[in-house]
Amino acid sequence: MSRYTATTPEDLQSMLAAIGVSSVEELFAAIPDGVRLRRDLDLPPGMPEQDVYEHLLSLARRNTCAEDEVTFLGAGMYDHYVPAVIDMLLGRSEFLTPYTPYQPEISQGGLQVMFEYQTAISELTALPVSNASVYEGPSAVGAAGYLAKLANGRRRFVVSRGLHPHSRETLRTLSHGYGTEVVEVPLRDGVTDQEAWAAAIDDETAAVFLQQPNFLGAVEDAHALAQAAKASGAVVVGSYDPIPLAILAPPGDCGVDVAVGEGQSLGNRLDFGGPSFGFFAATEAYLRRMPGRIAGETHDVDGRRGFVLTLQTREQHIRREKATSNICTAQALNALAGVVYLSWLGREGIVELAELLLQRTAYAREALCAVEGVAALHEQPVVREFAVQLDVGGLEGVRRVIDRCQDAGVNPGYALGRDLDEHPTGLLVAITEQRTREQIDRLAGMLGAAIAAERAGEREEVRA
Amino acid sequence: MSRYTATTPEDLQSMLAAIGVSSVEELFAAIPDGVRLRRDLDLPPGMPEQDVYEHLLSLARRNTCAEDEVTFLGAGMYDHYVPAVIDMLLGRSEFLTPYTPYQPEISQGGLQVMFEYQTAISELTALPVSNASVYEGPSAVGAAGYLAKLANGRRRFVVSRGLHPHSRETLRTLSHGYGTEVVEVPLRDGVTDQEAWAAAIDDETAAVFLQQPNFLGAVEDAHALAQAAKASGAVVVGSYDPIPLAILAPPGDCGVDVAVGEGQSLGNRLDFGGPSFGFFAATEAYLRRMPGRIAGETHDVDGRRGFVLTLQTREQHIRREKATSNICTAQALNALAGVVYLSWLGREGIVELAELLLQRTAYAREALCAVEGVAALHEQPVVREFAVQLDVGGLEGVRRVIDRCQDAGVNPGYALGRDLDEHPTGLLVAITEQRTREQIDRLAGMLGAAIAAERAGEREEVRA
Amino acid sequence: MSARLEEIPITSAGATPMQRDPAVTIFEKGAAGRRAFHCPEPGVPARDPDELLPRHLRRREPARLPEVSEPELVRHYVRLSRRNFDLDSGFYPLGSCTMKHNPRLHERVAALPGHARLHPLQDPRRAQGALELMWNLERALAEIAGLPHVVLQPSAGSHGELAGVLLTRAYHESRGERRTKVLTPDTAHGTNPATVTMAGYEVVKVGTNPDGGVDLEDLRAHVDDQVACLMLTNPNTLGVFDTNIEEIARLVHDAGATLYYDGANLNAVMGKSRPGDMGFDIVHYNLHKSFTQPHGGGGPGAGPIAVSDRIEPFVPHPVVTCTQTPDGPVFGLDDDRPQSIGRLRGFQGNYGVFVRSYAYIRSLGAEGLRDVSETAVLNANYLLARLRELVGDALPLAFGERCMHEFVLSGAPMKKELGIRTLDLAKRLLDHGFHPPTVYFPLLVDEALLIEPTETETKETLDAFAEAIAAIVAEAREDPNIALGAPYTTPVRRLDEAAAAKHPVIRQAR
Amino acid sequence: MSARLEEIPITSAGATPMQRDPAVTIFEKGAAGRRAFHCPEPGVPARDPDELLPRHLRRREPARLPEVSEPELVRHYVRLSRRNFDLDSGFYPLGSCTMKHNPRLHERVAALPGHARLHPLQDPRRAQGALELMWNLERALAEIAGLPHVVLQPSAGSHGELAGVLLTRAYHESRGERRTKVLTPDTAHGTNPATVTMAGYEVVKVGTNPDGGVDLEDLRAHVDDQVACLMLTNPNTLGVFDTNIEEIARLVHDAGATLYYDGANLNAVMGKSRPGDMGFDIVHYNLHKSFTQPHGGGGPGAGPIAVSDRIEPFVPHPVVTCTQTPDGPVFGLDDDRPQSIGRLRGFQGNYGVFVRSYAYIRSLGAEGLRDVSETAVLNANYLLARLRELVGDALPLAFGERCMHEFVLSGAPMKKELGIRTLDLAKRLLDHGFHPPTVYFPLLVDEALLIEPTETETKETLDAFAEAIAAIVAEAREDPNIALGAPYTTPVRRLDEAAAAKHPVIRQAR
Ligand SMILES: Cc1ncc(COP(=O)(O)O)c(C=O)c1O
Ligand SMILES: Cc1ncc(COP(=O)(O)O)c(C=O)c1O
Repeated sequence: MSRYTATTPEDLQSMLAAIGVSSVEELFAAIPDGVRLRRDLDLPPGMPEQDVYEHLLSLARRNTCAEDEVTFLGAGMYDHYVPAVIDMLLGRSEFLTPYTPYQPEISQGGLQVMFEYQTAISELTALPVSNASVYEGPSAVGAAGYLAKLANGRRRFVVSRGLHPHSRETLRTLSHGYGTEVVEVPLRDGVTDQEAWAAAIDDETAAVFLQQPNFLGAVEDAHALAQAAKASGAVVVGSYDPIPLAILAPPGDCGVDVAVGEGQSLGNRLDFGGPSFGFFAATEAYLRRMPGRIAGETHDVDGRRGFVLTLQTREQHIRREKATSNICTAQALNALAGVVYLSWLGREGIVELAELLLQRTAYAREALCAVEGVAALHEQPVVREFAVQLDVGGLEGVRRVIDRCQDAGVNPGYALGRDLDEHPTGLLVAITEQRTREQIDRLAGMLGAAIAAERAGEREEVRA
Repeated sequence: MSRYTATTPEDLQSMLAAIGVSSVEELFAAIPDGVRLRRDLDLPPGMPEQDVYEHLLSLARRNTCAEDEVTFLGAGMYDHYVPAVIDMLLGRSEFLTPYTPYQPEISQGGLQVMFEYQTAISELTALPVSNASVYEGPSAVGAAGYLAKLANGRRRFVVSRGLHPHSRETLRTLSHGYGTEVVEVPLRDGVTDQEAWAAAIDDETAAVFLQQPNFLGAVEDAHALAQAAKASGAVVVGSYDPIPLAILAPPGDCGVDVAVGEGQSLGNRLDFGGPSFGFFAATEAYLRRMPGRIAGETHDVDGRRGFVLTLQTREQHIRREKATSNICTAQALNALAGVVYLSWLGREGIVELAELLLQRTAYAREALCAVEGVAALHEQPVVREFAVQLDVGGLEGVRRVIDRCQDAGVNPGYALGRDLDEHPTGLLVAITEQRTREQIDRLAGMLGAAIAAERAGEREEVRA
Repeated sequence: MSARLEEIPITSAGATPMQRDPAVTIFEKGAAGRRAFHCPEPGVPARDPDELLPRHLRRREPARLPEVSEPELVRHYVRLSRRNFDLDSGFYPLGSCTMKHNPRLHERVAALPGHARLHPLQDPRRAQGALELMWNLERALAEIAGLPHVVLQPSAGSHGELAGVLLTRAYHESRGERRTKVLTPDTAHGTNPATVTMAGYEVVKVGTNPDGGVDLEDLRAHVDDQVACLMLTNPNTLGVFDTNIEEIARLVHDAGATLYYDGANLNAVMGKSRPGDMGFDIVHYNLHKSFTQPHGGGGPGAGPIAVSDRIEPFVPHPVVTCTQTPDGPVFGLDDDRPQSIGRLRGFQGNYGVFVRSYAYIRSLGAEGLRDVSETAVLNANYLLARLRELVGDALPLAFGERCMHEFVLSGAPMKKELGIRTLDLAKRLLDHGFHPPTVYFPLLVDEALLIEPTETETKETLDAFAEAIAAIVAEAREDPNIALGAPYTTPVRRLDEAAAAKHPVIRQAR
Repeated sequence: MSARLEEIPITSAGATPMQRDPAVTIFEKGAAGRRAFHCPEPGVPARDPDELLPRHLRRREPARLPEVSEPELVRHYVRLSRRNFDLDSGFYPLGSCTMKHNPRLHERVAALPGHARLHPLQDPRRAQGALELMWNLERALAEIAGLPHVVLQPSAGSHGELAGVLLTRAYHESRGERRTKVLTPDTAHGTNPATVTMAGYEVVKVGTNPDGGVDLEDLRAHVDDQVACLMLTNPNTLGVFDTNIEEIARLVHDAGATLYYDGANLNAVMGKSRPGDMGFDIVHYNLHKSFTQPHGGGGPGAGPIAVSDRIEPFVPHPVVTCTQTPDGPVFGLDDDRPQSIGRLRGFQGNYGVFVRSYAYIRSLGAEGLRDVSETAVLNANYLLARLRELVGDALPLAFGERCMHEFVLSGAPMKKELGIRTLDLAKRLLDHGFHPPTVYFPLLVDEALLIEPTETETKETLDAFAEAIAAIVAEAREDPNIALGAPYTTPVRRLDEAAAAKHPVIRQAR
């Protein structure tokens, strides 16, 4: 017996007898000698629960988390407050432990959650079709690409550089597999260059990809970008941040065909990057090309309303090599957190939240740009995140400035230079409802001091 | 609508109409003007969930808890590891939110838990009768006194000074109400002075009270103490620490009539002193004199096994002024933690745990007594806690020594002088399975250094 | 019988589903040698156990605790939990118990290590957060009750009552008086008289007038210099606010007695009226009622008390202190209280409960708390109105015209005309997925139904409940046997309580 | 129909109780203006919203999200949860899914703020604990699989498969080869062929031999220089360990192709045999199967991959690095991987899943993991033996004599002789309180039942399940209609899946 097994010596004897063998070893006889492991695995010995807890606690303590510093770090995942009801509901065995609902009669809870989730995403995106979740944001962009590739068989993707670097790269990785090429369209004044965009699109364009708000926090004119692609027959894919979507023109109203995005900010923890979920919504036209699970409403033999996994002929377990995707296990529990969070915010609440972010972000942008050595990176409208440049030479200078601030307990944001050569001194600053005015003012003060110190340091070097 | 209410303006109008009033104010018409509050309560304004969380987190951070220091503090509550299954089970709405099970048909879960809990306590104490919990340890001692008072109507309690100071004091407080006097029997060599004990007991003695292990951590000869009282017809009450009970002669085998105790160490958090639970077990003779809820087995109209609250004619809601106690709401959820913890430890596990404490405590006692300036306070057998004296003049010196150690991250234990004038320089040191040899060695080292520093300090003063 | 279940109409609420398989206890599961716990190594030089603990002090036979694996343990208790109805399953209008929503935020903050893993004997200088929380909670509760001093120590309402009566005793004794009696109305909760006896006083009952308040004549007849205290609940257990409260206070005080406020019904008057302003000397709160500590199936709770200046010297210790210093307030625990009645329990009380109720008060603030009481009273009166309209004849209101946060119906006419008792109505409600109201309390109402909806319920829920009651009454007119045989959908059906009491089986046989 | 429920025999296990009231969605509840969320004040000088966000970029109509109070929200989802069967309710022998006990310790440690509130872009120097955890997990997984390099990034098994096939492509391309085909046995899980297509390869099926292993002849016939890879599960989805694995590896490698290990069935061989030693080049793990990440009703999971040296240059980045320094190891993230296939997703993968699986491996250690596989195989063979004994004729084992951690029965005889199909048996099992096995997979077995008990179940549970199956078979001999009409005790009964697909209703109508 180890930690979670229960075979007593008596059990073992009667079980071996029933099987008709004299030892457990015999049950492994099928494994050829040549591939049998004749030693113990080289692993640390097992530990009692209390020691495992202590060990994991000590590891946790060696991380600086959002409770240990005032963080303005975003760039794809955001430190929103996760309401306590979510912990309680996700902790319930009935939601936490079941497998994918293959037996609908005893899985109506999970199936109805999917149905409600699909409805919420459909409302948010103003698109009629949503699946029950995909892995996360960037891979959802890749999945949208595969949908387009299967839909029109064309060979090129046109991608705005406003997309999150991880999304662009994931798309490249997958494209290399299913055989499409990727061309990128640069930004101008912080938003996708509309001329370059239009010029890049032709009848070989399988899909175009924009992000809203884009990686620099700027609100794109999604409608204009979508329309520019319409004529070509390319699939218009938009990657959205769901919370700003509460006040931004939704994809469905802009001519976007497929809307995807990272769902973390909807009631999911940061978790160092996962698990969260990706949402995937589309127009009616792509209903039967959707990847992943979709719950549908139906009735039972007694006429009672019920829910099932539907349109499964799209899926790998039925369609195998002809499936619209290979996805099987997705992110159901995280999607549950998403729909609970959206219901918790409610129809009015989500708008209030987004308007709150709009106001505080504007305040923060102004406060930071008033700091000596800080300048706006673009003037576009922003909702929850904005980009500035720091007058500190280059990426290394930015890193040192960030470091100084973190040593003082404030994480000022993300160094854009880590991904974008065109913005070596860029800093991306994110605001959530947990970042107060007082914290923003503190950031401004610290940033000023850190930049001054950095420049002083530079001058030193110059002299030396 | 405030945080948890749901009355929309439309609801309000139709509800007022149905009632036949024009305003909510009218519904309070019965309250005389002279006693109406015509202003807002003077309280801080309400806060959103995230701000309440932040506030409570900031308060929590201003406490030094068992995760922030290596603590040897015990003296009634102990830093045992609480297994994760307990959080999960106690967090389930089905256990967390119901009231006392007044409707047995829909409360079988809670009632069976009580029945299982009673069985576990009965096993641990070797007494046939257990109730479903009382508030906590010291008040359980007081409740035992009331049982004795009602049982034999005598007027005096004989109490060993080995009882926890809080127990002795609670007993005095309640005795003053129901009209009994309390005489205390001193300890000798760390355990109850058997001669003084025997001498104090007579036919006016309603009950005698001992604690096992006693407040100094010493194992009493409970059997001898109980027998000494038998002839007098006094009720023998023992207050037990449940974990050492795994290896100590149980009350039922020693002639103890009523066994009570603090249940915190059975799967309950420290919680700065509560909520935990008190257990209350007795011989068959006192079945109908027990305080509090008792679950009993029975069957339903279809012959199915079921459980109900039973022997309720003892209780306040039936018997009112003639009730055996006034207790109503007790500690059901904490008792659930108790029975889950005991089941988690299991028949063999609890013995292993107690033997582990026995060994580590012996090691710690030896290690500390080897430190310059530290001496054993008594030589009696100990299981999980022991007392030493520090050669530092007095209580204030001990406090300063403790303070020095805490500044260095180790809480060496409890200053006995806080409660016991006879032991001004006593220190009570508790061991749990979470205190490792390495931590014990660290304590020994620190204690030595702190005592040395304290004495140096004293010398300074003398000189000055 | 349950075969009939499907033919028996259930409202759309639907019964809450529960495990219906035979009850098997944890002691009947598992197998010898199974375990969930894996013990750490001692890691110290092994000593002879018998040398450390002599045989004569040792246990001879191990306690026969369960032997189960962790998966067995989890399944057993998860399945058991499914045999409970709970507040998150549906409506729970259990009168006098204030079954309001339990916010999960409170569980989250109470679980923070800084609160949950704080040792009660930690040096106060290293527990400033906890003491500040207690101090703030005391201040807030004092303001709510309108009395200057609060002590949080008591563990529940009845514990608070005991503290209160012992304080009364200490107060009188300090003035050289030895009074012998305590007055309690016949509407009083059982804990009141039980407490009085425990505190060494004689209980004297006071009658109730036709409006449901204290019978002033009867009160005048009984209040004399032997009376130490009058214990009152206001609004009382009929849901009636005593309009004579000022007169009552005068009578009691003129007799030199104290006036005690049983705070179980505070949910009706928060921010609307304060016991202190009504003239009460001592108040207890039920944090597990008005301030939403989850009930846990029978606790934990907390019963803090508030007192007037003249009672303050006697309060239980330790008392939380707050000293202003140049660098902010410093909090402490004061044990040096010469006149104190002493301790009622160990340590500082049920701190984990304080954390939850404090979080609640900080979430709601003054406005929120007033809204709580206004909505509680609105919901109760709305439900009363709906029931009057639907079943007014079978289940009339016992006293008065309206109610505060709860109300009492009498099932007497129903019993007489339809042949089903309040108990049958309650059991039939189980099949409709509702928790029944409190039944057969208060005692002075024949076939009483005490209904308290609380403020956190929606109008839809109140309507559904009223319609369920109406459906049951209508059903009984057709065929009373259905209610008499109820419930049908529960894990077990009506249980033989007499048998349980006659031949008590209160532990698993070995 | 369900009226008959009570006359229909149910085993003592009893059906798990569930809400049986009509389904109402959260969008159909609540009322305009209700809410749980209370928004903080902006607390900054208010600016004109339209100036900050011009009208033409703005949403015209708010999304129609639910409008419910917190109590309504909680009750809705708590009641919904009661419409799910789960692992803590009872036995869940869903073949290929390894539904083993989910220790709650893992939820506790994953929720520690230092893990749960750590931002993925935190400076690695300030995330040393997380990176050390990932490093340690990689090392442990590498040892378990017997391959030197592990990357944790993929989000699930199928994602790991995609990584693996893309790695195969990168590997061949690096050697100037453009192969076009990938071989998958007909026992393969659907994700295998689907992955192959997604990665731009053509799927070629390989047959199965009478023992349930790969048909070597067929393999020889298909493996040529156009074959990039053979994807294999071993033991495969029949629960059969392929005794020819060494020969298979030789054939594949001789053809210059890679050998891919679908790790879904790793639970059978931990500490007993290692894919790396079998000759596999690339392995994926299902942390949500073998390493007990709870399934969450369909995720989250994680599908780390292990690779051999020749594949290592191409692995997805970032890669966790460990540098020894005077003051201990320092961990980092390496993005500078010129030959890498790139990213498969954002950030570093499902870290929260890593925490749980790491806690699991540290709890069990080498001995514990071996015990896991030994007990999983023991339980499977015991259940197989019991079923053989009780219903061997109606439900024969599809291949071989014994099994590894799972086994496949064929319902063909039962269908022929008793007139009930595997589906009916599965539905009838619901009334007995068991989750049915995986049905109609693998495809090559007629009326397949794929049964995986896992190591965390007790003998008693296996016996009860075997007896339930026997009872159903016996019942069907008497009256097949009972099974054909099942289930009876569930919130809904058999659902019309055809109607759902024909006229899809996949969101709440407005
Ligand atoms: C009116 C009244 N008084 C006192 C009490 C006793 O409170 P507790 O159960 O907290 O001891 C109750 C609880 O039911 C009550 O309703
Ligand atoms: C044999 C096999 N391979 C692959 C998979 C796919 O794994 P996942 O669901 O994690 O994508 C599964 C899961 O059911 C499986 O059983």
